[in-house]
Amino acid sequence: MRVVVQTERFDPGAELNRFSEGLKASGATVSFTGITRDVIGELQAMEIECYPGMTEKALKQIATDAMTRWSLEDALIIHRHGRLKAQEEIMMVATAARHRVAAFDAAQFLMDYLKSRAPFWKKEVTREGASWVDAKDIDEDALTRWQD
Amino acid sequence: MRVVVQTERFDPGAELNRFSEGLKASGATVSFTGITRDVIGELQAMEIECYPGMTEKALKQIATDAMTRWSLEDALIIHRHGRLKAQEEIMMVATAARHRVAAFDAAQFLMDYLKSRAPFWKKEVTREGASWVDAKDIDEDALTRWQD
Amino acid sequence: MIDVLYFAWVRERIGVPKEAVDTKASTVMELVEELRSREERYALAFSDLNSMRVAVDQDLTDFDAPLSGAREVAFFPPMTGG
Amino acid sequence: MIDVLYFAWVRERIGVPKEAVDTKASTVMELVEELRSREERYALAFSDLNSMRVAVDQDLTDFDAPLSGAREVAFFPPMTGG
Repeated sequence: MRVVVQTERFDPGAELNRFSEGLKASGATVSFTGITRDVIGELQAMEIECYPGMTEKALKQIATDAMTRWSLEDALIIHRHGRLKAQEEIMMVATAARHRVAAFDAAQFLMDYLKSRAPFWKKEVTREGASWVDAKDIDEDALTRWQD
Repeated sequence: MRVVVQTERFDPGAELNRFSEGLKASGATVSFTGITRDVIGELQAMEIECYPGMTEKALKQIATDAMTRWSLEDALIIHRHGRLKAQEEIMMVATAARHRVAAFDAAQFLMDYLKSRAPFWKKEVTREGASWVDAKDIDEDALTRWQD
Repeated sequence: MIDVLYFAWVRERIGVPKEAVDTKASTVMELVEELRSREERYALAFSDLNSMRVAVDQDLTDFDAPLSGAREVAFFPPMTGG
Repeated sequence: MIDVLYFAWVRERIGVPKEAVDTKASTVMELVEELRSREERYALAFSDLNSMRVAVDQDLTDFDAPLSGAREVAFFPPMTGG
């Protein structure tokens, strides 16, 4: 299990291969990469604030929960903070399990928790100014499916 | 959209990066990689038979269906056939969408259809002989969730 | 003449991957009956149609499907890709 | 003394990322009331608690949570990671 919080860019493909290299019993690997979208060509930057100390702790807890719940062989979370440009990778998760359903479910669980429970806050900077990204009810609702 | 059927090995990380490079409007990329598992250390090879002509046609249809249904920006399917060793990549899918739910759903749809509708047949070779992998009811059942 | 293809264990039981069959069968099921009556190995391969799938001209279909104009019929076990 | 941290627009409204607060508040809610009564910028930042989250000693909790022994309290908007 590996959890990384950093300002630097990372290489999703290289991270996926590094993640997969050590696997022994897993038939299924799922990855998710989040990218700073720039649909209307106006995004100058995305600023991501985190809570040093709590952020890594929260990510480790989320990853540990996923490892246990789906008997994963491995899990990876990389999340950037600081100032990102358009079309850059924001974050990535990867999961490895014996079967595909567990790998998919665990990756979605990680994403749902990252969206609403990991202490990160995004601000979009355009020519017209900067504004905090609003949390979406749909993201909060997504968590209910993981509550037994 | 890219669909590849080949005997050669491929590099999942390099393919993921190649897939992501061209994206403009997508905030979410999901990948799945299937690996020849060797849980008990006995797998000598996995032989994958395909139906030349029909296999590529079926994969293109599956990918096109996913592109349309989830308004994907792009989709990728790579599937090997021939003789594979243990711990090798069998296949990979990748999807790119504006939001994570679409990217995850589309990737799972691709996998569910690949499992039960794409003309591939797997045979496991161990010291004790070779045997065709049985189709699982659970894989057939997985398709029902995509039928509206 | 129709090209008949076999894959996986169906191919192994029949003994060939492909053969040209001279038939007047109007449905897949009629073709199956014809093949079954030919030789023991066909009867064996086609003994349980529940564990078999069929494609006509490279489209998955079922055993009731008509064969009018078909050039290629393929028989195989449930797929196990991915 | 408790370290009080602010993030995102809460930080911007309060004007500082962190401050040491001398308080006898026994719950998060009591601390919020104390801060609200201090200055307008606090009242403004804490005007809608539905759009605010709180962590005590780096664990997410709610506004009823006790502060006994707490060293660090953080206020911030709903998270938007991923």
